[in-house]
Amino acid sequence: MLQNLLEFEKPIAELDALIEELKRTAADPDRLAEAKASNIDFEKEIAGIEARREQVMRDVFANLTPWNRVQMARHPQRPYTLDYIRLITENFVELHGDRINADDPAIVGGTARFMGRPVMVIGHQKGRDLKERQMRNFGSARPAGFRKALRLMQMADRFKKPILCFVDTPAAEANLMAEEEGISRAIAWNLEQMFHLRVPVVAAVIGEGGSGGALGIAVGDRVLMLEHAIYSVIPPESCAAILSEFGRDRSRAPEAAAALKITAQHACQFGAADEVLPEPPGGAHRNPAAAASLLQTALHKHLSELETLSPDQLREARYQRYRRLGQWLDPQAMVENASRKAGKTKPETI
Amino acid sequence: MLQNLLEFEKPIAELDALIEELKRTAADPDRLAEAKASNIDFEKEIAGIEARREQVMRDVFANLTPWNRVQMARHPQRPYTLDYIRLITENFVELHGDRINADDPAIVGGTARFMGRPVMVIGHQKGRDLKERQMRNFGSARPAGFRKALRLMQMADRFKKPILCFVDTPAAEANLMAEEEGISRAIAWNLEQMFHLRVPVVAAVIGEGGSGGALGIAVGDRVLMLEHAIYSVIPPESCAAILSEFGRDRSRAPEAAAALKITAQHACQFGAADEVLPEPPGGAHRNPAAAASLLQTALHKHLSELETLSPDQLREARYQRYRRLGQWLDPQAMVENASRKAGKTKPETI
Amino acid sequence: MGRGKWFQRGDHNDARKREKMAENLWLKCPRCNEIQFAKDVERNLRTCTRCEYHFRLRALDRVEITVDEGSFEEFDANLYSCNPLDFPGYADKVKRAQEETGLTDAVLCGFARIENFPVVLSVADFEFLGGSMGSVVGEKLVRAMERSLQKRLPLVLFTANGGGARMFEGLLSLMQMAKTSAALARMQENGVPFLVVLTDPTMAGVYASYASLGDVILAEPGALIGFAGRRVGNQDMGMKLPEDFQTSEFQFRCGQVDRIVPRREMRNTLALLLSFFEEEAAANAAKSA
Amino acid sequence: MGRGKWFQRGDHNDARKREKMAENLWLKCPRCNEIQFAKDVERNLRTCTRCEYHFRLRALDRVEITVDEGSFEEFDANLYSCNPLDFPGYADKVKRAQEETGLTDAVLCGFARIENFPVVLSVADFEFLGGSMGSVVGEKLVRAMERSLQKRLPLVLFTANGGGARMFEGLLSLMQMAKTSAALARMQENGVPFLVVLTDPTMAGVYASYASLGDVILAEPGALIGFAGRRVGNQDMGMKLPEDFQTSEFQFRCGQVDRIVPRREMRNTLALLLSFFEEEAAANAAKSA
Ligand SMILES: [Zn+2]
Ligand SMILES: [Zn+2]
Repeated sequence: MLQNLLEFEKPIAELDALIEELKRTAADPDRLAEAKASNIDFEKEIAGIEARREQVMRDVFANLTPWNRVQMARHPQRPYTLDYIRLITENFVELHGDRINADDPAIVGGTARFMGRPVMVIGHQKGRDLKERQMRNFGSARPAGFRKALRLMQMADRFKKPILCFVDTPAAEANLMAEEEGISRAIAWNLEQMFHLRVPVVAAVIGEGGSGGALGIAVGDRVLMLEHAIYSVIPPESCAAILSEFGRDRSRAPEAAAALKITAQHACQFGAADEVLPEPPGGAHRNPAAAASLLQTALHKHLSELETLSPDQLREARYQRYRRLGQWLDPQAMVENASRKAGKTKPETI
Repeated sequence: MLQNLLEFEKPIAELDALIEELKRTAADPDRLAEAKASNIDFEKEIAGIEARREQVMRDVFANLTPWNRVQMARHPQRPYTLDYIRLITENFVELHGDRINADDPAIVGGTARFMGRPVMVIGHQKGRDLKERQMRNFGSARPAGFRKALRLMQMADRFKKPILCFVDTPAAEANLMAEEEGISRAIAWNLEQMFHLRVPVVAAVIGEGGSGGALGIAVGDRVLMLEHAIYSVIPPESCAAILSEFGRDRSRAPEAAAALKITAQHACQFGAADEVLPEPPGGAHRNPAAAASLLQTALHKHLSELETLSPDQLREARYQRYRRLGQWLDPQAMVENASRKAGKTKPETI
Repeated sequence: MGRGKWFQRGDHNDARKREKMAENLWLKCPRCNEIQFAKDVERNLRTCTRCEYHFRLRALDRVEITVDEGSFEEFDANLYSCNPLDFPGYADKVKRAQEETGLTDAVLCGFARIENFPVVLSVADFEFLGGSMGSVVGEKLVRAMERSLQKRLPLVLFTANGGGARMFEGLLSLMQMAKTSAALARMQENGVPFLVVLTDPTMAGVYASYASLGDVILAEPGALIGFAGRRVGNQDMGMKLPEDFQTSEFQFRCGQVDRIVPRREMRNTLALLLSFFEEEAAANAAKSA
Repeated sequence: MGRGKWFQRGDHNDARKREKMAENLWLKCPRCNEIQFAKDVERNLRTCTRCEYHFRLRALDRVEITVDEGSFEEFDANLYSCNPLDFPGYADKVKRAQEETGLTDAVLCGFARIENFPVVLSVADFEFLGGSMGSVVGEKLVRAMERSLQKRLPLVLFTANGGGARMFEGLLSLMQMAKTSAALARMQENGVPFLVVLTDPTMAGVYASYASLGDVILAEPGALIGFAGRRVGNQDMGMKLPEDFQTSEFQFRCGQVDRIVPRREMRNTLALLLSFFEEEAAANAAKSA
């Protein structure tokens, strides 16, 4: 049974419990005989409830609010980076340390084989239980984490191996120590250095894409998003707490979540992500193996495409991918475009 | 008057005092008249003592023991890096910080103009008074110092400007904090990265060339040594304290200094340095301007030579310069060489 | 200085209040409390005549005190925000900011000369939505970087981006961090210099991208510089913070800033640095121009 | 473990005592004090049968437990130290070390295979003057690196260099730090992997050069690893030091070590890593060889 259910998951869980109960009953010969005597067809009963369950699940997940998406992305049972690494790679050797002064457990990384090829895998890592959560700082990386990530990426680059990044963080750590250790520079440096990489980089947002802390390991040639992952410039709670539009009230985070357009679909619309990967019914946490499998397929597809490009082509494409992000109005360009008429119409905004 | 005299400088100082006294007397009309009456020729007297002073100075400095050299290299009045920068460069802008977590005042660096060209200057910096000495940690660099130095070198490299390094450190810092911040890796990383630089690097040991702490900013295409500078794998005191040959007694450092062959002349013999720069009579501290001037001339000469080389030529030469350091016996190669007879005789050791 | 309150001020359109103050004859220094003639402060490059407290500078004033007279030629002035998220209230905010500041968005970019060194100059204005970075700021900066690269001219950038990424443009703002870093990576690779001057305030997404990527990073004294404001993010800021937390001086101590340069020395310091970065080509270009 | 006493031990030719102990049937674990059959310890890869304390390994034993049987082909065995400084007592020390260890100097280098991955292997022997690096060690390492580069084979290096630079060769020893770093810079530039295993002890000039430059750095548990021994250097070590100061675990905590790998897992870990670094060319070479 799943623990830590979200409110909107409860109707499904109740049906799950019912189905399980019925199956247990049907497995008991005495009860089965009893039922037969009463002309009750267990199989039919169960099938009926299962159908209802499917329907409820479809309804629930068709109507998730942006805030529900936030909840899904943060679901305590959601598969984390190390789960995916375990499920879709072989020969993983975790490597540690930034070679400066620390190892940050909020980011993990190491060498592995993925679908037959050596890869460097890197990702934020949240903790499953309270102790691990604290140890991993809830997936909020410190400067040492970003430095470790970059060290591993540059190692992959040196040895011409592609890089897979799993993104899942509420935000970068922002306390006094993070500030003293140069958290801003650590993130900025990663952003810049990732544009120098001469190997394919595919990033997958598997849960929370939290602002600069996410982006710091997510400058990819491709950025994929799991269906229930989110990607946001600021946590909705903080946005609500700051803006008078939301009464400067953290509890109005759901409204902020809607305004911020943080879903995977929006990330694709804005060009920040390239593909949304549909999750198994009810979300990745209901079937981690299936989620891993679809992630594996998508990562392999994108990697395979990128592997046909030369390092220079890769870097040029990566530059252009980010170069065009943003939306603005350029009246002058519009006028010029209009007057050119027959000329190539290149829209200024994407 | 010079302060903090070394023992062997005292005879010179006494004569200096005498000369000054006589000059002061000669400047007093009453005393001068008195002297004339007594038939004393001040000028002749002074000239005589000055000649004696020259002779004493020559004798003293011709007979410096290795330990005296150590004392000279550590002389508290010796010009330091910032003195030389002030005396031989223009437009110096000191730059700070390692972009990780600290700025280490034991290493200074920045942009400057040297003989008309932009250069990056970097060096260990000792303190002149007690307060500055402590602030600068006696010129013992911490990891942040080596990281700052490398950051500035890589900046110079990016902009194709040559690098001048001034070496003057007892040793790298070795306390708990240095260890926690990765002092070994910081030095090692500098050693390796300096071989990647595509611009000329000239290092001058101006005082103490203390082991890895010195080498960490001294991988140069040319390494110059001031006459009374030293370069050693270990402080003589530590060597004496460790080895039974010296009774494990720090106070026998002078013997260790002799055994370690730490003088500028030896550094040249071993191929670790390329040129010894003779200092003004009595040492750089007796005439910093003259010392700076000769350093300037030598740096300019070597830089000018190196500036004719392409980046690839520079790096190849730098590699070969270090590649051949070391002395060993290779009986097999000797036999082969002998049997080849007429062949090119390439000695295995330099 | 109101450390940690910068965001609130920006959000509340402190600009309006400021303008009212500017009409005023007198100004009170928030550090030493000295009440002084506003004109005297202006003449003193908007620093306190008594304690040298650095008041914020409007973008055009910054340009004026930084470049050789008449040398600034603005480019890309006509890009406008378009509220891509339909974020509640954003369009109004932009309109009001445009009216109050006379600017189209939070950053000015152009060619200029500093002590006769030709540069590309970029200056942000805190009064325009806290100088925050949305699509327009990102695009203008990247165009400035691309011009720097193309002409091999140093880029001199004054930050003053209080809010970091402009949250009203959501993920598009976040992406400007990567976009500007991409352009800087190209400059870095091609050895075109990037000089940053951190001014009050420089935070969050701006400090965590281009503002931290200068070949040289200068800072004005006493500026607020840091990653997360106290109300942004969910970190526990309950711990004892040092006096100078998130100031220029703090960042200098932590190795993030090359020099703290008082405003009156900034132009000279930039010129000294530019003399280091000067290339033969640029030098010749300067002579023949 | 006698942390901080390693140098003294090396200096006193502890090797002699060790050999005497080796003749002995019994061995006492310095950590858990368990007295056990020396043969059992040997069979356990020289780790304590009770607490897994890692005893030091002689170079040839290390080769034996690391590489595929019979695959080690030593090269450059015949380089000899020549006392370039005429350092008092050095010639005798070398001679005695040679007699007692049967080695010519402190490091063995050669070709080998690990789980069928071809590599260049370098293993130091602490019993030879503390495994310290003089001209011979430096030259042998650089030749090994150059062979790695030429054949594009990963270099796997076990440290065990107690004394760091060998002070009896003075500045020439110091220069080996730069010389080995030079060769590693070439490997790095050409993408040839360098895997380091830090073993007890790894200090000073060795740790501050090639031992810190591995693409991957593994460490055996409980090894002494650090910059300066307590009696070396003039630092104030009077301050309170953590329990694990200058151990593998300390260095791991400080971000300097990728993994701490028990001896019995070392071969397998190396093989997993080698499978990452494998190049098509090398892989084909391995198949056709
Ligand atoms: Zn004031
Ligand atoms: Zn034991």
